[in-house]
Amino acid sequence: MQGLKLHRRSALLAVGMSSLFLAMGPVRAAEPLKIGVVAPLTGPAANSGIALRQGMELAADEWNAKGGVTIDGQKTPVTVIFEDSQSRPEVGVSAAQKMINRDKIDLLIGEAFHSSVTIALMELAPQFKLPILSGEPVSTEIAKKIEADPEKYKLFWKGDFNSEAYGEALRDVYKSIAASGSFKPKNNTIAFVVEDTDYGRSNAEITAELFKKEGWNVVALETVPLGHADFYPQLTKMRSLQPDVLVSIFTSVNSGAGLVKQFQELGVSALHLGVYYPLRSEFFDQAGQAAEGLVWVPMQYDVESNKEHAAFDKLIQQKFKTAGSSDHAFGHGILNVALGAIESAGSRDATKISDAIGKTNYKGVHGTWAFDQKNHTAKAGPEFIPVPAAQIQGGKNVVIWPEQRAAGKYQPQPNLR
Amino acid sequence: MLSMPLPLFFEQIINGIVLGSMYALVASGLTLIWGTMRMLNFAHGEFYMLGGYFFFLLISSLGFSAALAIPIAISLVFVVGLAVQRIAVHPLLGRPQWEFSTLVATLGVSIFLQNAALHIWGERFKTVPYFINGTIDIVGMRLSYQRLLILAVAVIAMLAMWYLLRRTRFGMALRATAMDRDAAMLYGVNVYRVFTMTFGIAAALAGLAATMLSSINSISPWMGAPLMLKGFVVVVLGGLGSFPGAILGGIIIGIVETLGVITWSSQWREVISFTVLILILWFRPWGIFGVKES
Amino acid sequence: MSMISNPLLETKNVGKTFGGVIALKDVSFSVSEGEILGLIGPNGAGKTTLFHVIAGKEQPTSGTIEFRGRGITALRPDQRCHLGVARTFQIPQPFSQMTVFENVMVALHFGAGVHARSLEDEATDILSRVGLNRWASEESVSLPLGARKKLELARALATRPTLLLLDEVMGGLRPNEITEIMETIRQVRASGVTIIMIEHVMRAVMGLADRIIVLHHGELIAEGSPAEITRNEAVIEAYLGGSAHVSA
Amino acid sequence: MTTPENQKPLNNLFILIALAVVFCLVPLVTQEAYFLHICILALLFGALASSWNLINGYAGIFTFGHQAFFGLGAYGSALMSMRLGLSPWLTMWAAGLMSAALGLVISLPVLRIRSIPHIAIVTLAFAEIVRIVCSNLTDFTRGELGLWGIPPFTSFLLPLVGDVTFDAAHKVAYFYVVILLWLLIVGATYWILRSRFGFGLRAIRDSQIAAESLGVHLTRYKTLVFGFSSFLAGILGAFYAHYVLILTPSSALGIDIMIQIVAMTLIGGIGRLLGPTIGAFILTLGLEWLRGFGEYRMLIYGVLLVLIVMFLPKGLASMRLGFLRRQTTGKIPT
Amino acid sequence: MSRLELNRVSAFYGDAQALFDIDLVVEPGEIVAIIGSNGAGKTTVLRTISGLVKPREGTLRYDGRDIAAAQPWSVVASGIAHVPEGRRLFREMSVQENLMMGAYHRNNAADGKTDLERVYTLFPRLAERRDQLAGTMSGGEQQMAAIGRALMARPRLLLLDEPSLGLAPKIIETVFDTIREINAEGVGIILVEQSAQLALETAGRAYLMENGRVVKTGSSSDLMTDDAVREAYLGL
Repeated sequence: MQGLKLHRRSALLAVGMSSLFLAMGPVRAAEPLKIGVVAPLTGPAANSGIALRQGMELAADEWNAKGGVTIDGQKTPVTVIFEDSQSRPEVGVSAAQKMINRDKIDLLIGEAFHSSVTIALMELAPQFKLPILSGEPVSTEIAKKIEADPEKYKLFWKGDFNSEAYGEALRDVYKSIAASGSFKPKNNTIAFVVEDTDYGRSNAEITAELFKKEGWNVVALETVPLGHADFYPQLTKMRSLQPDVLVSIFTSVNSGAGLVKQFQELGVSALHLGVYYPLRSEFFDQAGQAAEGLVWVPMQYDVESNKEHAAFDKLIQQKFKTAGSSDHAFGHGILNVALGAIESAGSRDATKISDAIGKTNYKGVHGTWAFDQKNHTAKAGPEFIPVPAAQIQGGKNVVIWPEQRAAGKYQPQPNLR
Repeated sequence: MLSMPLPLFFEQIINGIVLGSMYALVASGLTLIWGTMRMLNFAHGEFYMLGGYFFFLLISSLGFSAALAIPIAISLVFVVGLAVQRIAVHPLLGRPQWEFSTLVATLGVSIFLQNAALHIWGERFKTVPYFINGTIDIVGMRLSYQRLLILAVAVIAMLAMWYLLRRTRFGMALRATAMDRDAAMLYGVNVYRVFTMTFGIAAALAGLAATMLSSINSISPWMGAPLMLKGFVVVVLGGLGSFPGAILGGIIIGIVETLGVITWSSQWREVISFTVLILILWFRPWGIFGVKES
Repeated sequence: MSMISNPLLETKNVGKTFGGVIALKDVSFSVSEGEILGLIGPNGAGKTTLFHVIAGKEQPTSGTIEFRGRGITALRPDQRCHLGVARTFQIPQPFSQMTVFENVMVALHFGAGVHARSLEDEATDILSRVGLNRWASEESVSLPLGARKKLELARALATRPTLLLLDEVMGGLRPNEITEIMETIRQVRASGVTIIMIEHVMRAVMGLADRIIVLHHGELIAEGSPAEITRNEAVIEAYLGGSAHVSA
Repeated sequence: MTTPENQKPLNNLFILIALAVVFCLVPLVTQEAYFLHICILALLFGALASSWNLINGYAGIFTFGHQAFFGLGAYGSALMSMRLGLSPWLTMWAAGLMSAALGLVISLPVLRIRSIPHIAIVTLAFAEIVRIVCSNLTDFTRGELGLWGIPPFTSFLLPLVGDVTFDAAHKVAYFYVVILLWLLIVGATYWILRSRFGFGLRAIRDSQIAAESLGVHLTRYKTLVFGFSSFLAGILGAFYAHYVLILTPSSALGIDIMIQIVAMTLIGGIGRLLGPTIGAFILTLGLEWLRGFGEYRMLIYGVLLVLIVMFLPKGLASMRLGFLRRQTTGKIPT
Repeated sequence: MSRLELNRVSAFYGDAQALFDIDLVVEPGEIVAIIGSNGAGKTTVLRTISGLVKPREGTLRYDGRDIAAAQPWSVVASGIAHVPEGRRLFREMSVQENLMMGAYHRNNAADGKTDLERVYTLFPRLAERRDQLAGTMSGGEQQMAAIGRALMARPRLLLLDEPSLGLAPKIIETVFDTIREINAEGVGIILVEQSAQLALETAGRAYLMENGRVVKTGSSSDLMTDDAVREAYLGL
């Protein structure tokens, strides 16, 4: 009797499991054009993930207001589906596959932010014959992977430039400052304070290599966890090491603001070059007066002197009640790249879309997208996606490099002795 | 380390003490909760996070002065602490696998609060201005007023806690409950109320730390987790349930971390402090001030 | 001292202090093979501590313990168990999330015994010897006190001991159960096991023990046959009268 | 009260085999990559939680650093196959042994400690050390840049079936491998429970002093279970590496893996053979299902965790019995 | 009306029944002893009265009020103080703090001070040790502190669990003299004791327990000569 009951229970379990399988069975595709986006929507990286999402939502609205994308001569409305990767590769793959298998998306933007998740998602392009476009990841590893097997990754495109662009920009802006005669290094030493993410690490390494080639010494490479904001120990160390140049790289705004404030408090005498964090408008609210004089890259979002950016910022503010950022601009741009490619392909065919992406020449708020055919990577440079350097002068960003875009000249940083 | 000028070395020690005093504030809440209830509160980081947001809202949206906003923010976090204990922890009293189930329940609360904050306040970092700007140079050391203020507040908070625990009726009840729950009940202590209040006080301490640190660390939905982990390390090192242990443990970890940065590099900072933890526990498994299990 | 022909266990000047509190002081006694030795004394006299020291749960502060002429003072509890020293706990320590049957299986797997039959058969056999077979498939956390005490005994027996230390196995049992257990203990002795028993149920000690030693305030105050012990003034005072003085 | 494990050996074995058969039949019904992928993840993490259940549920040692062994297995196998050119089928076991060795090392300080939070925090600190070291040794692991270029499992020819190919496009083969690993781990747990080893472990969990007095060598058994459980976690880590093909310290060694394991085990039922597997399916499928709730997904998830702890204290594996269980009178935790 | 009345009380620890149909009465001002061997359920009776264990069946009346469902902290407020087995002092508190904890439920500092003086008069030894940590005192001193702490609660009924446990005979004498003194002031006492003779000498009436049941009850002098008691203790 008891045995029977227990067996019934196991049978129930088995039936339950199988019905669960059935419940999750395939679903048929619908008509509108579907774009899937994998982004970090929870956890610390959501700081960028949500802004990217908002940019894309704005772009989708704009397209739909025009009736949608023309496919096979017919206006087709666009639906963008966002899924959370929780910053984990295997969850990112789940999210992407859900959209591929269930939602029958026509193109995937993924990952929008993380290089590591992107490296996992790339594999889906050949597998599902799906065009995939990555978002902000700059890691050169992705490009290397494409170069290693171009045939396999022919449907995959890297939506942002390689990390080298930052390093080169940093080196060149430094050179231009040194050339202007307003800064003289004592020992040719450079130090780094960066966040321990693929972004921070890879940019620091590349920049370090470039400076070493110029005969410089790297005296410190300090990595801190994502979101860390107390830099007194590191900065006291800098006061003792006295590097000529200090490079700080953070994606997390609070880290950057903390560093800049404490840098000023402790009076470290080094030329301070920042990467990425001043992009976000919160940075200025947080760093305040301490940000004065900071030289930083990439100055891709300039509400004050760039009319286009100001107009875009207004749209974002209207729709989302939040200040715009370069993440918004990038999200807006990358979806335009995707939709533009589909429109010019005029088809849902993966190969045609991919070919169209390769031919992209889209001028957006963020910059002009065009792809390097060798490694399927968005091109960097003044005429493509620019990596301009700015200096904060009188509470405003003034572009000081490259010269063709410069609106002002480097002014000696107040902390330099 | 030796190549460093002596004033800078001492400056580094002071950096460590300031850092450690904040660890101690967070850790002392964890240790109180462990002491009275024998549970690890995984939502502790979120108390800290909420403290930051409440403080920010009071200052930025309502235009309160810091002197007014600090006590209000702390009181709000205190109320959240009471609510979390009542809703998520109290119903589990008397259940088997108490440590384990409270851990998962507070973990659930933590995930909930973190994402609720993300929905309500968004993903953008917020910050509040320093209370006082400026620095002072003493014998070659450069110290910031804000940090000295933080240190002073931490010391005052610890003294206040000492007074609460040692000199007030409620403190007696709390200590009695921690030492012998049955005996405390037998002499009129409503231990359920003590449990709830303990949660509130622990939350308030985390909230205080948040008001102090939010001008430095900025406010985000994710600000709690790293500090909470550090808090756990501190309390285990100092001795679970021991209040002086939380303070000493916090300062030890703070100093070890700053010295780790100057000796090697920031990237090995946690490795060093965690290794110190494991080594100390190897020789004193119950922590520095902890009581050996019978 | 009577008839110590072949001591199985011998404690020599065993002392134990816990942070300044003296629990045992200079306790020397021995047990012969095949004997049942009763160990009595008022609460807090140090009886259980003496068992802890013999079974290896506590290290004595001074003195030595010999089992079959071999010093075992430095051995761990499990090693002593393998040599044939088994014990029960005054407060039963059942493996609470396991069944009664599984509890006994643990002891059979890890005890000193060499098994001719299947362990399952042996477990069934032991459970019926102590009268626990009807509880066999119950999770031990749900047992009433009496059954827990019997389980303690069953587990100890399952390790195939030479020396069995029984710590108040009758406490909390009903009179008829006590009679049953007494019979079981007699059978155990008949099978060649030496027994030391701490017991408050005097009917049982007096009925079973060949010899009794009395512990009071950590010291051995009397030793003799049950009849001698019941007449011993010091023992009666130590036991029944709180206000009486103890002869040193 | 729940029915104890040995009371229903046939029943457990029956469920185990029935489940394995159901799993094996899945690809005949659907080969949808999404569905197979989340099933693979559910089985992988179910097996990982089961390996942790050996330490926590059966030996009663609450560790909070299981991710260290998982991640070490992942990195170990990935690096060995990349640098030495060995087949992942081989390096997987070698990586398991590496994890086991590390498990034995960390068991040493843990053996000296008995309190739950101390063990939890020490093992967590240890796992964080492993993660940070892995993140810092960039020359070797590429740190947070991510280790890619990990070979997938070597394909082979299976008589009657044909070519068995492992790459991102062929999830069916991975699915069968993970079923085998799951069966290996849950089966080993099942076997251990009925063996002398299992009796020793459960005895230690329920009462260390009684176990010791009945002849169980505490140190040996604790060390053994640590080593074995780490070994299993290492193998699963290796599978993860050769399946996902990209490793970063935070994804393979991060604390969120541990939190996932704890939640799965608690939701399914601690110390129950199939508890972790059931918990893994509920959480993995549940989290995917919650995608329908968009931004409220993680909010709901947090609330669900609290509710499950509160209303199903013994986990879903005991659901039928859990509801009937009468409340005990005691209200104070001990 | 009796001070305390237990009627067919049953109690459980988890699933294990510890008390079976206990009937017990205490009249105002009397000393009642509960005797019996280890594990007979004596301590559980006290824990049930003070609210630490909730009876599953039966009624529990104190001055006519039903207190079966009351929490321990309200039981002590109604006038029942419990000196638990093993003293259970707050080890890391000073003696004085321990005593003040006894007056905790009254929340009246002035009263507390008066009572403190009374306890110090009763136990001069405690006055000398007032600042010492309770955990560092000897067994006898701890027992005095435990009784003193209970007195601070101003009980009308005092539950004493094994006050003689682990004490030297001289000290036991002192402790029991104090118990009689307390009783003389009108405080009812339930005395749980292993040592039957001591208990019966002190109490007017007694209950003999075995296996969670009351097996015999009567005046102390009757029980003193009753064979059942001798059998329960000495097995004679």
